[in-house]
Amino acid sequence: MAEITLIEAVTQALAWEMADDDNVLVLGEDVGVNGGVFRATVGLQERFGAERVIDTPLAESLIAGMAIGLAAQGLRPVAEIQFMGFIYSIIDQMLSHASRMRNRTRGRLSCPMVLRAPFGGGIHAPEHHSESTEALFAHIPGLRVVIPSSPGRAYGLLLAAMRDPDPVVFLEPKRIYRLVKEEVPDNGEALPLDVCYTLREGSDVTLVSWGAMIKETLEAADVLAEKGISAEVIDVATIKPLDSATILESVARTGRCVIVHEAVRSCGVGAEIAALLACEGLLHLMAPVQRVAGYDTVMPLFRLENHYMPSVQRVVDAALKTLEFE
Amino acid sequence: MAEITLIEAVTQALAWEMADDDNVLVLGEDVGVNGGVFRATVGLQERFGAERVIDTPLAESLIAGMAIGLAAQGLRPVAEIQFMGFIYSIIDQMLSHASRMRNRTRGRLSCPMVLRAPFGGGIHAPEHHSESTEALFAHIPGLRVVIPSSPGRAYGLLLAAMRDPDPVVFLEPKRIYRLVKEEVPDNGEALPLDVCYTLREGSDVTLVSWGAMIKETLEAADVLAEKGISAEVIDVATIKPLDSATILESVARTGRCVIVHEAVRSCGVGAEIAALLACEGLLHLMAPVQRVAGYDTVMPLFRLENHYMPSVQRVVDAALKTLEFE
Amino acid sequence: MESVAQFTINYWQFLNADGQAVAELPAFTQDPERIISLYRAMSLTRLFDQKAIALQRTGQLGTYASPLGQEAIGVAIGSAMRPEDVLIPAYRDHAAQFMRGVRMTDILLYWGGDERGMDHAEAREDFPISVPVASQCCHAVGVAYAMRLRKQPRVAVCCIGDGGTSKGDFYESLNAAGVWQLPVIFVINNNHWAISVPRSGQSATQTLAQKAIAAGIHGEQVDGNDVIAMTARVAAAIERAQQGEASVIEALSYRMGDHTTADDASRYRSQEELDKYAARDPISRLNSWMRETGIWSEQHESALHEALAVQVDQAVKAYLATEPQSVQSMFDDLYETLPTAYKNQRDELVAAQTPPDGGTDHG
Amino acid sequence: MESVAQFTINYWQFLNADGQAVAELPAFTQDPERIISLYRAMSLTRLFDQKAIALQRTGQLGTYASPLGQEAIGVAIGSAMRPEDVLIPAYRDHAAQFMRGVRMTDILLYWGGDERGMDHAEAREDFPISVPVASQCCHAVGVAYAMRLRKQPRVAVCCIGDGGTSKGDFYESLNAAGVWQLPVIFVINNNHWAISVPRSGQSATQTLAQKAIAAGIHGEQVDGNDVIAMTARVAAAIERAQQGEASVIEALSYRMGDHTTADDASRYRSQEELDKYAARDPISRLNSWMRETGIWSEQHESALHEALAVQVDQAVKAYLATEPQSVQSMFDDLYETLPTAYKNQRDELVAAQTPPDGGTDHG
Ligand SMILES: Cc1ncc(C[n+]2csc(CCOP(=O)(O)OP(=O)(O)O)c2C)c(N)n1
Ligand SMILES: Cc1ncc(C[n+]2csc(CCOP(=O)(O)OP(=O)(O)O)c2C)c(N)n1
Ligand SMILES: [Mg+2]
Ligand SMILES: [Mg+2]
Repeated sequence: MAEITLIEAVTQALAWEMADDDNVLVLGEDVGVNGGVFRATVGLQERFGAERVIDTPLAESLIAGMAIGLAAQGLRPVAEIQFMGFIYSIIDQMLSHASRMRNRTRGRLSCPMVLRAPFGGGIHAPEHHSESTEALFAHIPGLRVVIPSSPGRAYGLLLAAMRDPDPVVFLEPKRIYRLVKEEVPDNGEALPLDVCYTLREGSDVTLVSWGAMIKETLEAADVLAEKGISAEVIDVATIKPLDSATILESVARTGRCVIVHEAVRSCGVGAEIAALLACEGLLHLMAPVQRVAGYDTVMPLFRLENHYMPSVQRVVDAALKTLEFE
Repeated sequence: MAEITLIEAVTQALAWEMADDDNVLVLGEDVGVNGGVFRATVGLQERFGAERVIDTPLAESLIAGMAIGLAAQGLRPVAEIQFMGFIYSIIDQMLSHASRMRNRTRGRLSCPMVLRAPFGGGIHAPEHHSESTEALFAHIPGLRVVIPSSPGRAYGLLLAAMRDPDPVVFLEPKRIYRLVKEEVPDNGEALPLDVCYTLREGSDVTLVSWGAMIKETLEAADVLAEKGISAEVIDVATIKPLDSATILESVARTGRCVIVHEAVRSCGVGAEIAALLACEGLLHLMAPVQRVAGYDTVMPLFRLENHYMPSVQRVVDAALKTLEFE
Repeated sequence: MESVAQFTINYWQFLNADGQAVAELPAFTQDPERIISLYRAMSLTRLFDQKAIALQRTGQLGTYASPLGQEAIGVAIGSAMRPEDVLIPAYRDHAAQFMRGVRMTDILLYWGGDERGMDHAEAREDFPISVPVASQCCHAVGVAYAMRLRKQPRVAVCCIGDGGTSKGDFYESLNAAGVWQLPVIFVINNNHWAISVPRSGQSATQTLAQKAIAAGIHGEQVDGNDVIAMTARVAAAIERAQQGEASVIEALSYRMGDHTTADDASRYRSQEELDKYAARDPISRLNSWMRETGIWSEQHESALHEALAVQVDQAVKAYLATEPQSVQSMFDDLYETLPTAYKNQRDELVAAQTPPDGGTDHG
Repeated sequence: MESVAQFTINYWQFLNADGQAVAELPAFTQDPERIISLYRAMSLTRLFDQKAIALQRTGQLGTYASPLGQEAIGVAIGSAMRPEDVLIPAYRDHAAQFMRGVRMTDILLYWGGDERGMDHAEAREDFPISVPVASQCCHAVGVAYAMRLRKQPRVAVCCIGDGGTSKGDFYESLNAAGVWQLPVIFVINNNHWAISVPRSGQSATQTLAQKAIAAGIHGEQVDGNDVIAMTARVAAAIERAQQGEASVIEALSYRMGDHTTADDASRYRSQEELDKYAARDPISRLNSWMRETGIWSEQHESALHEALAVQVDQAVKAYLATEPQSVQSMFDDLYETLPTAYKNQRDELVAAQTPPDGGTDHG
């Protein structure tokens, strides 16, 4: 079995599900002939036809709203927003309709749609192509927000998202689209949503992250290990709803927590996790929680983006800081 | 001097500033002849003309985007979104442009606009008219987000917002639009932005809130006082940027904190405040932080809305809980 | 310079304001049953409307949007649609919803603050009321796309107001309907006002029908107070839709009431304007024609009104007698299965309703 | 049924693809200086474009959007606008920006990942490049409203692509421009592609100019590769704008290059199509006409190219020699005054760049 990248795992999951379930459709800008600007949908239109792999006009609100209509008719639309920088005009459709269709009709209609979008910085992309604004969706009741951090989890979580009876925002960390390869059996096996994945066990400090930052976080754990510090690494994976049990259980053991995310610090998802610790894990905490996050400013154009994004060094420093407390 | 309500204080501030500065414009749906669906702009069109008090077509993205264009030309637009439930289609304009015009042009252009919108539940309004989604804006770098909780602060903070050189989202708690009256001298004196207002001093527990929930929070402080518990009440007022010093200083004294907001709990602004305590105030905390917030579900239609919104009882219970810890 | 494209917008009317036929009437008008059913539906809507407003005024209903004077539009839509079609309504379209089988009680529940009004037993695939103006247009595109994909001879009918035509969602949807040649119809209720903003404040266009030209789809103007014209033209649009031609129908009408019960239209419009449009009322117009053609009499009228009054009263009673939802209902349809993360909150909510015996009193 | 509104869309061309006049030429064509300046500007844009692509290919520039084959549009816009007007560009409009006084170095800085490219010393009121498609149209409405309010004889010119016409913001803006009769012009660069989506995938309309009909404003189609037609028609639109008539100009052109340097257009379009449009090139077309009329020769051409090469080289040198911004620059223009809340972060950022002496080594 060949090893594949995260983006290939996305394609593989889409293809599996489209082959398995006629109700699955893909729609978005340039997803058809072009196979997506990142090639996530490459080959799908050839294989499943232009009626099921739909190039839409350039209109994001339409894409999301149309997906809601398709889903209400029992289809399983997987809509792509080309970059997270262009996702904001769909918040209205997601918040006012997709997330609450089931609730407001008391179950008569529902909205089993997936909304995919690449996000995050670090690829020297143009302006508006590098932000991480997952927190906006994590605040909307009725949604799920899922972020993979490896090819295997991209495959398994995307399958789960497509089979979920409720709307899922599936955010793909584009910096690691092609960074690592791993064997991902194309067996149609989904991974569970709504749970964190503990990627590395440890006893001294808990590092919590998701998406592309898992890379830096794991590297920081390596650096810490060299110093004799045992770091547990948790990939949150589903940032809404949050699996607080896994995080609390870990911090109960380590007493220390560093939260790492690319998004702006203020009101990021890291705030919710730190709040969880302040509200439900306080008695476990042996040191102040540390947030290593994007700064509270506009993501700079690419010349400075590396200075903006959390580095391994910053994660290590934060972990060491939590360990200063006895 | 007559006593006025919060909504009258908004009108008074708008009128003062329009009289004082020809560059101030008001625009939005039904703000002209009708004076706004809540009467916030009543009398302004008569006094300042239809060119400065502009009834727009029904198009929110246009309203925000147009304000950006007006502001770039040196005007001071005050745009109204009729209800927060219809604000989502402007997030793109606010996030992609308003908040970063100064930053991306390195100061060449700027965006001194105010975006006003009524928000919050409790007035038995129709669907989509009762949500509190201030957290979405609090996550956007480059914005200010300001929420008054009394007629006096509505007047002073709105004046400050209109004079601020950067974009301000000014959210008005409509449940208390007409609830209390107070004397508000029409003297054009602004109140400072970016600072919390300590409404009541106390030594046993810190209650932090903003907007309409200040009412329940103050009432809860009264109930606690009857029990011999001295609660400090902080009105955050500017939720972005956050005045963490005032909150930390208070919790340093009380050791206990209850955060109260109407918005959905997960990833609400309360999370940021709890995170602040977990990260920078941990050593002061004598008890877990409590969040009394809207539940993580869709704001129900009005028959159930009172069950959804934080009650005085819930605030009191939460405060008592923090006091169980010695 | 050469002319490369030409367009025309047509206007349709069969009965003028006085109820006189101004063109050859469509075949269905030969069937008194059909005509009477349209008349009955309009009358029912109006009676319901009076009742709803009365309920609101007496604190038994929340804010409510009246379709007074615009009953012909919804009735025509509902009458022309087949059961298998899908209605995507806004908030002033209960005339159409009633025709689709939605109970009056459901509409009262909705405006009475109870989500169960959107869980109607009939028309299960129809969309619930949409409050965010124009957002529903995008849903209609999705519904129509699903129909086309499955090669079903069905159509989606989407309702919107004159104000709604200014929103991007409206245009994005029309445009997409054109690109994919979808079986969808957008009916604009041009009632001349969007709250306090007059039609002229929304768009400089001569007609709203011409918005269709920007999408390459069919657009036409119809007298929205002529239920015969409306029924005929919606039916024609349904035909076209099945051939892959989407339509915009601008129904010219007038909002005779306030925007909602929370509004006071006297603040921004004149009695003269009201009087002018009152003379074009859809119900009295059809009544005149029916009497003229001999299929209707004073006796019919009073019998009808008695029957309708009973129907409306029963609906109101059923509404008022509806047991409230449990508080936890607000969590029960949030997801198909409530995630573990939120179970605590549901429990807290339930607990908050039933103070434990001997619980502390914080009064 | 009666026809209540009629519309026509006209098409303008002065020079055909071979550079032959097909209509009486506008007066400004009598002035060789003016013509040569248009020619020079188009040639400069093309040379710059080649250089920018080369810089990108060699890792000295980020992703870059080429205006190859569409130079006439921007040059005409820039040439027809007066200094006091305001340009609201998208990301493929540097031809227009150059004409407005923006330096080539600034455009390179922008695509090179440096915000200072948007802080150009000239055209200070012009908007920076807009990447979120169509969002800039709303800004143009605001700018034009400000001009009208202040009774200034200025106009706002907004650039957008064919794909951009599908976005709600485009339509909301046109519609508002109609309502308020604003001095604003929307120039659509219909280069037939929006990344991989062809013009036909965006809209079923015969023309994009007819989008104006939905807003009640003027719309027309122009040969966008005929710089004479474009200049004349933008100038005419500026005239109209000052009388309160907003316009849409659909400039028919073709995107000869990839969408950006990150794209590979061969994946989705044919060489035949490229060849067909190559024959309509705006620069060689004007060159033919200039030679025909005797104001241009081989010598002129090579002298021009030498001069332009020097100019472009200087710009590139200046770009490459630009000192990087300080890291803290990312905070310095966030607000007029950085709020206390964020000062720590700015300090942290600065500290992270300068590891203290003897600092721990975590490698
Ligand atoms: C997107 C959005 N903006 C604002 C509102 C508030 N609002 C409710 S109805 C309305 C006017 C709608 O006018 P129109 O489309 O003509 O429909 P009508 O009410 O006349 O039937 C407005 C502004 C809303 N519901 N949705
Ligand atoms: C709102 C938005 N959605 C998607 C994108 C990604 N994107 C960048 S350019 C482009 C195509 C634009 O096509 P067109 O408007 O024809 O302009 P052109 O690039 O051909 O000049 C797309 C989809 C974007 N920048 N903005
Ligand atoms: Mg209306
Ligand atoms: Mg294009």
